[in-house]
Amino acid sequence: MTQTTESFSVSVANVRKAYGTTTALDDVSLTVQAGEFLTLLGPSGCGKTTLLNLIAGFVQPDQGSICIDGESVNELPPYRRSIGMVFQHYALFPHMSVADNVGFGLKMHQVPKSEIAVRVKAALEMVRLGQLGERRPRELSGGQQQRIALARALVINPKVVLLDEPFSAIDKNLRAEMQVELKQIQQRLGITTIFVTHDQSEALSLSDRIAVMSNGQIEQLSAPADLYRHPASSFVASFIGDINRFPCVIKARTETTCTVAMADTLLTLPITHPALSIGAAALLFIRPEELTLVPSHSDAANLGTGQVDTHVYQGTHVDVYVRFADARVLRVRHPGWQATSLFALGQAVGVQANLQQAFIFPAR
Amino acid sequence: MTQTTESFSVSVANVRKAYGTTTALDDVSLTVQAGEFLTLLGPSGCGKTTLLNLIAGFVQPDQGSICIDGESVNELPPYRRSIGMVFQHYALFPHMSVADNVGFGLKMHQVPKSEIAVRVKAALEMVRLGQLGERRPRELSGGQQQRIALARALVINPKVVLLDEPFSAIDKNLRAEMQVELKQIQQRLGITTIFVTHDQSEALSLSDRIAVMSNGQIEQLSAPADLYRHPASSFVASFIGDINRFPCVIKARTETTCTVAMADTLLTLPITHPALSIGAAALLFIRPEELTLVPSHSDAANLGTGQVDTHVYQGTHVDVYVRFADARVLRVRHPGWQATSLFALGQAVGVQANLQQAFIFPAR
Amino acid sequence: MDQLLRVMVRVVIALTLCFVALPSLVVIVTAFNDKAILMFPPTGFSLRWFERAITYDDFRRGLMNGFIITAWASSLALVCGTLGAVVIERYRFAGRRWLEAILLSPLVIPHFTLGIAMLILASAMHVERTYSLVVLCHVILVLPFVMRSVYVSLKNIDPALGRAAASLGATPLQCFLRIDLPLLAPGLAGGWLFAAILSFNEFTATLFVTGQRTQTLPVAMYTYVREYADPTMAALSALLIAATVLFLLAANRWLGLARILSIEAGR
Amino acid sequence: MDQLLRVMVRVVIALTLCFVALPSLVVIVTAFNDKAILMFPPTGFSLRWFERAITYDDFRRGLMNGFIITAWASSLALVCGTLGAVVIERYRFAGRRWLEAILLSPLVIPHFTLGIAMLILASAMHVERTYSLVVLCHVILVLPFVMRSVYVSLKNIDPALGRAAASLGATPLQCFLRIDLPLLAPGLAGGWLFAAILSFNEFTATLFVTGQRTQTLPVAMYTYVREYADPTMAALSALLIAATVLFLLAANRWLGLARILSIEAGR
Repeated sequence: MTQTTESFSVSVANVRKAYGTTTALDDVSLTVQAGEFLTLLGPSGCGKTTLLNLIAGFVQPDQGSICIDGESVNELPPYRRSIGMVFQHYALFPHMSVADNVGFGLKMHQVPKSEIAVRVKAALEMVRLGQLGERRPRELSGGQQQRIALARALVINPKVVLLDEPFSAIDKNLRAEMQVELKQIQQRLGITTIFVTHDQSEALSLSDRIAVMSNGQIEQLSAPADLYRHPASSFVASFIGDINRFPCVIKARTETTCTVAMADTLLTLPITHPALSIGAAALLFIRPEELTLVPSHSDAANLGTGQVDTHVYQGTHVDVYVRFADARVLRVRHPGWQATSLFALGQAVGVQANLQQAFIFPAR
Repeated sequence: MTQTTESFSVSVANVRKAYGTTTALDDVSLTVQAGEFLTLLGPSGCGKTTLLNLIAGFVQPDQGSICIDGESVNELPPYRRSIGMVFQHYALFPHMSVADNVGFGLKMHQVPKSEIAVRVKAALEMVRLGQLGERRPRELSGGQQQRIALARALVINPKVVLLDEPFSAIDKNLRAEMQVELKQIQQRLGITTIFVTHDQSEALSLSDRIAVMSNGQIEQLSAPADLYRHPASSFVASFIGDINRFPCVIKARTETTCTVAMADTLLTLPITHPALSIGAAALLFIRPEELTLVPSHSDAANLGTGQVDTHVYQGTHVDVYVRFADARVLRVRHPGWQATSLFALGQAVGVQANLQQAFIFPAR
Repeated sequence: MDQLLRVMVRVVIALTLCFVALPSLVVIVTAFNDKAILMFPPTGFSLRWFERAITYDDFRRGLMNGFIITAWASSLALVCGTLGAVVIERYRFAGRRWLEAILLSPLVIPHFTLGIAMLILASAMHVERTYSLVVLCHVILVLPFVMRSVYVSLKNIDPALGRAAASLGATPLQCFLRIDLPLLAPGLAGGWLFAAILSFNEFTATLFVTGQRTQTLPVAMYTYVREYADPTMAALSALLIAATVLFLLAANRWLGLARILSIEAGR
Repeated sequence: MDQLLRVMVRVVIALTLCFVALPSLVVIVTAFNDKAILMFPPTGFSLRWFERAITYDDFRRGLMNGFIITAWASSLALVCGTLGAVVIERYRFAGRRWLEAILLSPLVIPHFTLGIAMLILASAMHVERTYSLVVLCHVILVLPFVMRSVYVSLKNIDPALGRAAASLGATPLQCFLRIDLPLLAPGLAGGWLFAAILSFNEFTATLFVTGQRTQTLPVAMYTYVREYADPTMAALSALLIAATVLFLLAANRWLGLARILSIEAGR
């Protein structure tokens, strides 16, 4: 056992945790490589924060083991685990200056005063707030506070840094900038990072790998592009990115493809899940950017014909919602801004799908 | 005066409001047409919520007049203004059932009991929650509560419905669905709507027109596509959509084009602001999707050559950050997922800009 | 080090608990003594002091007086305290802080002083030591506690609710009656209850403003204790403690203890 | 209709204000009377009752006793109340609600009963009427008020701060000393101050547990009032009111009135 875990920075093995009768984590195992940026992604209540708190030591597992740098930390309290932690609402100490906040961890680790001053200065410069050391946290903006919190967590050179939805309280227009900054610092320091979020676009943009969680279990653990292009379950397909979802029935299948009936249309597409048998109900997923609007009753309209219901303009593209006779609504992405005039509300249009990029999963 | 205001559903003329020494609204005028969906968009503290509260009657203007359906409402208290209002945190009455919440306004307007029951039922069915009438608000999810709040505001047939960041407390994954639903109901009822948000993507997708506000003033009032494609000021360009921004200097200009120097590059592009004189400092804006990565030192690289600094994967596209020798960082949008492998970190690449879609404004 | 601290904390808490609970226990145990002396531990068992406590005339009259005065005082304090809390919480005006300070001042003015002042006032206005005098005195004393309870409940009402009601056509009065009042109800009930307990038990100021006819239970008990030293006092105290505990247990089910004692800390 | 209501509200508030403020004013005015009688309105002006109040030996001794007892009682209550509040707020354990209920019980147990109980206990343990007895009694009485104040302050400390400190290597003790304690300080000061005022003014229970040597100012005042009916009492009360007001005004600058009287409603 020790051999396998030693090569990983953090390893979680068969961890269970229940609160009363609610299972928060159900036999979760996970390994994080040294220097990796791993994200725990899922809706609220999926267990991602519990898992983070278990690694930090704020919560004790009912079962299973947690190792950091190859050593079991099950018996260690949080203050002996050598972790850096960043919280959603910053959790800066309001009665201390920014410099004292950043230096707090060093003081606790009995670093000499002169060295503290040097390291605090370097940490503040790393987050580009070198001139704010004397301020109080409450005088700073949310983005600045979170950068201070990051500096405070990193200055003690932790073995792993844990971030609990650090950007969710920050103004949306500043968030993208903070994300890029975090990623650059993380890459420069090469520090193992575990990041918790419920925001899939944040997870996609930052992570080396993403663990998608649901109901206390890990549904899929993959690199972002794999998750987006090859979701392993209908939950992952629904949760990551925008997607259309339709019930259908399997009519025929070969080794690699299957034919499904959706309303009165027959479609043949690649198989994306092993458990698909003929006659079974299934769910077909296809992303808006894999759909194209074509003239109504065109031969290319392999998904059929409907009426334009709504336009949703987004700057770089327009999402056109097309309503079919059977009340199904499809979201089709059209780049640029012209779709609002090209396809008027109420107009009949055909929808063509790139079925090579469709996903099919058994209906649960 | 009456003639001009009568044709508008809501008209705000020369309104000022100060809190102590802070100016919340500085000579704001605005007209909303009947059936229009108008959004007040801006960062926090820009005055958008104050303006909404002035129209609702919760705040009194220091100066200026407000008309609803051609009649001045300056002297009317909120409960005589015939407005429907939806709040950020739902503001459902916790001690009443859902049906009593929706029926409250009808009761206040002395509608007969039998009619209340019919209209409450219809309103709940409009927001697809017909079966929840007997529940208490706290038993419902955030999305359901906000749909109830919408039904409650609309059931009294107000002259105008005001929405104060109604989706900002709702889970991100549900928000898109709620937005489409709101827009469809609004279009079906043809009701005049004023919507406040700080989320530019929400504003773009829902509005007929958007008033971008900053420091108590309206910076630009246009249709979403105009705002995105023809921003009137550097504030609007920065606030709406993702954009790259660089300082530059005007070297030459004609009637329709100007030539600017940015670092050691000379660029010629269309004029987008009247006040650009030769020798003046200016700001050049260009959107990531108008930039293309080309081989380094290619002739097409009209913005020059830099190194790949970071990839930000977003499912439908990758944003590649390119760092130039002078520390400028450019964000280039590359569709699909392949950019992460096509342009490795540290690799030298050229950047080509579609200068027809660049904006230039005087540096303030 | 940490371990030592943990043990010390436990010891201090255990000692505190002992000392807080001890007096009530001592009184209850003493009440069952069979000798006509206040002595702990008791030397025998008897219920006769309970019998005497229940049948003694002054106590019966004091109990009735106490109920009357308490009911009036708490109810009047509830009305005044609610108005005060609503005005202070909802409106911003010059002198708001002064209004608050004056309404809260009975918390820090000695009951003693209040009693004497009421006495002087009554004699200046040639008023007899009637119920109204006692009620007035108690209203002043319990007002801050009612105000605090209502104030906390008010803070917990989302101000957007009032705006929502107004946008739906409710006048300020309708808004208060249909939205605020129902939502305040538990806070009002808790405030009333706490005020009632305080008023019923008040002794210092009451001593000055009650006459023979209007004396409340604590005053009657004081008079008794100056004449007799038998465990009747203990028996009566035990009965009062039992009644209070039962009362609070019942109220706790409906309102929550934190709300009654106004110790809840906002949302 | 709404207009009428507005007027009524104003009248009730004005009346309430009058009645709350009146007693203190009456006492102060009465103190300046020149006749040796407690009478309102006064018939002449004199400062001699103030002189007597300041020079009367029993009052001087009572004041000193009061300071000693108050200082000890508030400080001990602060330690016990802080521990109690921390344990109740931070840890979830069986019996937590019971611990809370017992620590808060002095709010509803009559001071009268407590005084008698302490008396019985003291005689059972053959303890004299010493300072410790009075201090113990006062600790029990003011404990709930200190607890409330600390409890509210604790609720306002973000629990993430403790976790942040732990992740940075702080042991629970370091965390308490360096994070919790500095953030609690204003709440502790407010709780101590309020407890001190209550303890200093306490009369009912103190009456039973003090002897001639240990009597506090209110007890000395009671003894005086039973012998003399001159305005010395009023003069002393006026001085106490003035001292309290000055004290609170000073404290208000540092802590805020709401915090001292523990009426703030969370964040």
